[in-house]
Amino acid sequence: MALLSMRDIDKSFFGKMANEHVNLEVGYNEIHALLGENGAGKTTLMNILYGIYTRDSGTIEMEGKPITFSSPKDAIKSHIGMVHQHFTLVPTLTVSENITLGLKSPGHPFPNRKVLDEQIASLSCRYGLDVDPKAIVGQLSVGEQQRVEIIKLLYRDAKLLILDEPTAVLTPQETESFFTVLRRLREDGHSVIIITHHIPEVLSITDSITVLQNGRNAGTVQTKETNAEELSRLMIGRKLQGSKREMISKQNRGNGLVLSGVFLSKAKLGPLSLQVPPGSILGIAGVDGNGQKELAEIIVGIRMHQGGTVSLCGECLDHLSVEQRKRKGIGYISDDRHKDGLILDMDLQDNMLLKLFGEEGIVTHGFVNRLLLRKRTEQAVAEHAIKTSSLECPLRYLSGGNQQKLILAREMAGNPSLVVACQPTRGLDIGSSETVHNMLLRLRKEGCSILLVSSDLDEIVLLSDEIAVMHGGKIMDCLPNDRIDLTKIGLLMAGKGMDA
Amino acid sequence: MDITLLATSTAFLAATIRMATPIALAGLGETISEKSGVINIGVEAIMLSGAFFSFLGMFSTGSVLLGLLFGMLGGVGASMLHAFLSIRCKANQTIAGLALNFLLLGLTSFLFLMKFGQTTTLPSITVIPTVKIPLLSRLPLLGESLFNQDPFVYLLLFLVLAIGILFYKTEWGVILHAVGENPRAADTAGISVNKVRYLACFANGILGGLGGTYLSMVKLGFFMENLTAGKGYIALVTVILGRRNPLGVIGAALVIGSAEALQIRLQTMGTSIPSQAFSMLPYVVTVIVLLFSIGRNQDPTALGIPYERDKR
Amino acid sequence: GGSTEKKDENSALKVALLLSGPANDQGWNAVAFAGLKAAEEAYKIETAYSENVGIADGEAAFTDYASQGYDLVIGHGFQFGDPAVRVSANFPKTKFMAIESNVFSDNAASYVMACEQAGYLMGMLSASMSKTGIIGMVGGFEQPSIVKVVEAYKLGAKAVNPSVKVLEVYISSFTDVSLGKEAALSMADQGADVLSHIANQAGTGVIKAAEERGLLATGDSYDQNSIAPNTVMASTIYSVPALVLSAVEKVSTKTYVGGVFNLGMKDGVVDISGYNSFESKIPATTKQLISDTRLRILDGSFSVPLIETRTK
Amino acid sequence: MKGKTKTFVSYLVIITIVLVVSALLILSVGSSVQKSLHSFLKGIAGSAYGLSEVLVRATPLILAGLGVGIAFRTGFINIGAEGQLYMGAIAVTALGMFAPNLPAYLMIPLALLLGFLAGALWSFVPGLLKAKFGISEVINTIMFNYIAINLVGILVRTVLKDASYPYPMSPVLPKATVLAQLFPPNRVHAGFLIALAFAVLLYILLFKTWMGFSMRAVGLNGRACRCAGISVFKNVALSSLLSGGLAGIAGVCEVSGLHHRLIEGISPSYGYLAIIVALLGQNHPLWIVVSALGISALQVGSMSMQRSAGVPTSIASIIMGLVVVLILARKQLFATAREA
Ligand SMILES: Nc1ncnc2c1ncn2[C@@H]1O[C@H](COP(=O)(O)OP(=O)(O)OP(=O)(O)O)[C@@H](O)[C@H]1O
Ligand SMILES: Nc1ncnc2c1ncn2[C@@H]1O[C@H](COP(=O)(O)OP(=O)(O)OP(=O)(O)O)[C@@H](O)[C@H]1O
Ligand SMILES: [Mg+2]
Ligand SMILES: [Mg+2]
Repeated sequence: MALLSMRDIDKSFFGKMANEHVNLEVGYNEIHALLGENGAGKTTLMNILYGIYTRDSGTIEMEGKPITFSSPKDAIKSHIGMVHQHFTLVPTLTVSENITLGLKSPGHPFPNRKVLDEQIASLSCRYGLDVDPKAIVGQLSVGEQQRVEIIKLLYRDAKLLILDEPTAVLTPQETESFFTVLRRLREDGHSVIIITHHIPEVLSITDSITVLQNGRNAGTVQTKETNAEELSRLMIGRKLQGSKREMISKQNRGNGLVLSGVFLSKAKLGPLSLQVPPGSILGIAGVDGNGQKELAEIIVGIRMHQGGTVSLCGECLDHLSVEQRKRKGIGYISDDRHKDGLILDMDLQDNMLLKLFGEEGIVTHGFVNRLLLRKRTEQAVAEHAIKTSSLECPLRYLSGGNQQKLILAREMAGNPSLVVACQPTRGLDIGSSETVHNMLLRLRKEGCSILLVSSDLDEIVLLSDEIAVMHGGKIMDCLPNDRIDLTKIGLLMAGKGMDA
Repeated sequence: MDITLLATSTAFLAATIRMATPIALAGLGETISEKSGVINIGVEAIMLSGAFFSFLGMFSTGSVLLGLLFGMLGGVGASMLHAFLSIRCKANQTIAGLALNFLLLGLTSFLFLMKFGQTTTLPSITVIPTVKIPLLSRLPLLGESLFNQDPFVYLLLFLVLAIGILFYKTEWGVILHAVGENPRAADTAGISVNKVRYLACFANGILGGLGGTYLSMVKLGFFMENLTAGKGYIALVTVILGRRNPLGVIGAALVIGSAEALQIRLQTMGTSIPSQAFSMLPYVVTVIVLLFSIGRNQDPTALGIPYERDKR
Repeated sequence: GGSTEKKDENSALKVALLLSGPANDQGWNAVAFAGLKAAEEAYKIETAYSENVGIADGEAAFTDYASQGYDLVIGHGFQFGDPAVRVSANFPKTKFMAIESNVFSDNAASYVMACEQAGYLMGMLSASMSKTGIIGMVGGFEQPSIVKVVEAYKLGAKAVNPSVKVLEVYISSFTDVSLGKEAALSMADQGADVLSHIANQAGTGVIKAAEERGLLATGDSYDQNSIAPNTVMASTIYSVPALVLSAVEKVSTKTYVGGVFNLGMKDGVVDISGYNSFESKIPATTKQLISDTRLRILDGSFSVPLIETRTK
Repeated sequence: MKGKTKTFVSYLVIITIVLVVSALLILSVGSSVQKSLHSFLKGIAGSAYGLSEVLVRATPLILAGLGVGIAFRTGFINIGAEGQLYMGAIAVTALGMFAPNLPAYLMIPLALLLGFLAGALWSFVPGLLKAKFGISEVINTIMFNYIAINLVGILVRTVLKDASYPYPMSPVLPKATVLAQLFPPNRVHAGFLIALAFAVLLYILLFKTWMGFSMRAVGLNGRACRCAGISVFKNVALSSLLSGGLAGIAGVCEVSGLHHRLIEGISPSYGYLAIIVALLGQNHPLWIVVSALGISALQVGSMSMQRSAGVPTSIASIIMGLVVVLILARKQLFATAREA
């Protein structure tokens, strides 16, 4: 008998089927992967299991008993726990308060924090999930927040853990220790459902795999009996082409982006210097929260630096506003597309306008040329195969992959001389990631300087001409791509000495 | 007359406390509601409803307790209508609050007219008297003004303490905070977001209703159309000035109350400046105090946003 | 425009009244309303009224009543002067009246009540009954119809006791009862032992304050003794029925003309109430003094100065 | 279309509920329902005067409603239209009193300009405090309402007082400030046309221009605008200026078109009603015109009901509250009714 079995699950949103006759079985002591493209319906299925969505039809059984959850509360009672794609922690509360949130501890409603903190500490010690119970969650790094999420589940005695894209934000080292935790959990009698887009991870950690495509089952396989090709074929129905970085002969096309001695003490950044020549990609590797975002924002003009200079093609940018920099041909792809990159309640055209306003003919005498804007949007949609029901569709209803493609299409418009791309494929499936990679490479070919910030080392290695490692707001080292050593980079990312 | 002397006099402090009490009660209620993420700018309506129904209750039954009960229920009725619109119907909370103000202003006047007719004899009740607390009231300076007051003032003191403990010492406080800050997190932790919000709105109704009850049953002993005359809006101010901290709220209420008390006393000293210059004082003081809160915006992240579980 | 409806000459006269506030405001509007009802009974006229008519709606209300065929439309308050005059041009057959205003046209008149005459007597009474030599007066808005009474009150008080201290406050509201009460309490805190008001609804708070503190009070507009029988010694009385009567008579005899008319005690429009339960508590000499002065006002040998802007 | 029928039916149900409740209220005060309904409708559409009155009231509601609407679009919760309206009224009065000899062709534009500026100033301060320092504009704008109303009180007793008259009001302003009546003797005046013109202008601004786009964008996601190089500060400041300015113009129209002098209480809560107008009109300039006309008709009708059928005006307040409550609850109530 399986621990969990979901059968014939149907779920539609506004008449569109997100899950159609989906089946899923998870055994005891099993790590089970749920794979699929963006929008395949993985999160929907898990949200149904966790009581966030109600299914249209189908049955769910836990340990042979049929169950129906009307809220996460019921799921928690049945020992199911879920870590969401977007973390569900309260940033203003402490780690301990987040973990015990809503629980009746002895002395309720007056929790004895000291005792609770000790319990949490022992739990985190047991599974190697290192966190300080007294820390404020908002001040933790993503990796730490994830550990908090997992302790939160364990503290609630979850037997079945659902982890929705848990590794998307982790460094290779963090991922590795995270997997150790998962194995330890399995040994301890837990089962885990993990959603991820990284096929190598799936192959290394899981026992069995269910693949969804377009809301339907595309296959269930034992990990031992499958390989990467089969999985990607099941997921996207075709083989991946792979992106290739062509060699570009170094013509002298000016300096590109040059930073010298830039620092911002408030954000513990710098001083740092770097250069991105035209037609090349500088990859910045590093654990999230080591100053990459601040650096990117300084270059784009969202933040002001205290000292040093930023220049593009020999022109000093220091005192230019974001708008002026945009007009000089700077594109920006933020790591948080919902907050920074898009206006979700506006349609495709309006979102394109966020960048195109700088282009000639789009805004004349203060009036927006809607015809031209429409034409440009149509072009972008066609060129990059952005899937949408119409140009008037609010961005909220596009899938993540298509949202990201729109941002890229927008920021690529008008031959930019510099694109700053932060985590451009975070949360995207392998197909979309490939598209994004190809788009970046095309920009490079067209002579654009590209600063690529990513915590995904594979991506960095795949795309970059040069790789810089950031830690603690400083650049630890900067190497050309052909002379890199992955372990060394990993050590640098963790802040371990240059001489190691 | 010496202003500083005046400001420290017992009578002045007592007046300040009387002014502050109804505002602080309603402010505390609104604080709880806003902590949970529901902003109700219809505090005025809650207070008015409380004032009317408590008066009605006591006038018809002669019982103080029933008066209090009616007052609280009146407040709860108004507040729950807003809660229903905000939580269940996911309506714009600001406009729901405004609509509530119009609705209850009309409704209380209408019911009052229905019950008592067009009359020049004022229907009234005996007000709840002050209760002197034996030893404490003999404390120098503060004793007389703080401990020779009506029971509502003592209730207020108790509530500040109780709500302080609730907010900062109990799991319920953490839950309330979580629901206002990140309802999805609360939901996935097994907390029923809407239930917490309804409860918070219920508390808002009780406290706002008591604020109105104070006006009709303690301060005045009668009801009249638009009796609250804008106090609900002032209560909203105390929430922001007090940064949703019970002590802060009461502090803000005292500041505004003292500005009210001061403006009246300044006027009686006799000047030829139009009286409006003095009436304006509490509002100007409020704006000035708000200036000191620069850069410390601590609105709950989900304030005013309805929670929809299956919204992406 | 113009009145189009044909009217039967024998049918009852139709009179409409516009009030600026609620008809049960325990003051200015309440007496007008009561007056209208009394006039209806006594003179067999047909009546209608509108409450809460704001500045913005005065003209529409006059126009509506005029086009409904009302013979006389009365606006009870100075702010109705302008609209009355403006509308009167379009309805030459209808008569218009604004109370306490000073503008007029062929068929629109302003009737001014000499309220200061009663205020003067209240000042005398208050100063006589004060033991502390400090009395207080709470005014609603700082506007001539109020100021003239407050000033006369001060003069009356000084006439009895030149060293009397009169505290005065204008609270900029006719409706904020708790502010009225607070103003009165602040005066009590400063030693005033007789409290008076001309603040309609808000003034009720003044009387309640006096009652609560065991002080004396005077009422305004009608006999307010019933609000607090052991507190209110006497009240000013504005007899709107008399006013309406004099206008109705003129309309029916077709002698109603535009102009500004001052009506006072000798016209039976202004007076003071009896002393009710205070009959025995007020010294005979005081009663004598007041009734003498009243007679002198009546026979014209004494005229109360009319001061319409505030003096220090 | 199914969706459309449903919407239609739901509004029909709302109208029925409102009618039934009103009838009950009217019955309970002992008036005749038929007579009340008749006088309600007659008050609105029974005469040219009634129609004109609807437009008279709609004028400030449209202008202030447009102001509130544009502020809400930008995420600036302006509850202060009432005070801003009074500031506009003060401005035109001061102009008329201190420059009485200006010719009409200068006076009116100047009055509108000054009224705009005065109202704009009154909302710019809270706007600035919000945009620069994150201080709650809800509270500030409410406080500024009270301050403005008291300011009118002070001014009509001092510098703007009619010296020849003891009452607290300004002298009658010179003819040049007067906005002409459109169909005398009915009161509707040129201000109504001004209001319509602004509705169209604002529509163009919001939906056709870059400026309008940036304001809307800032209201939806300020952070994304910052990243795109659109200044949040500039747009919030701008919208607060426009918003207050429009309410200020409403004040100018009330003084120049109706009262011809400044006096306390010229606005029967127009500023607060404007918020309801804006939200019912979904912050869309053209719908705001419609909802302003609706609210205005409701008020004109209920006042007529009071005069002819003796129904207390508090009913108008109840009905307005009820209408808004039902409209807010509409979607939810009808969605569940169908699913169940
Ligand atoms: N809530 C909704 N309301 C209206 N339309 C919606 C809604 N959700 C999705 N859609 C429509 O469904 C379309 C497909 O969205 P979906 O997220 O399924 O794309 P996808 O299949 O995930 O794309 P990708 O291949 O990039 O992952 C959208 O273009 C949108 O028009
Ligand atoms: N709350 C919602 N409202 C409307 N449509 C939704 C909602 N949630 C999911 N969908 C739609 O259901 C489909 C499946 O979405 P889901 O989030 O489950 O995909 P996913 O497999 O988790 O994709 P990703 O890899 O991007 O996380 C998509 O087309 C999406 O547009
Ligand atoms: Mg998707
Ligand atoms: Mg997902």
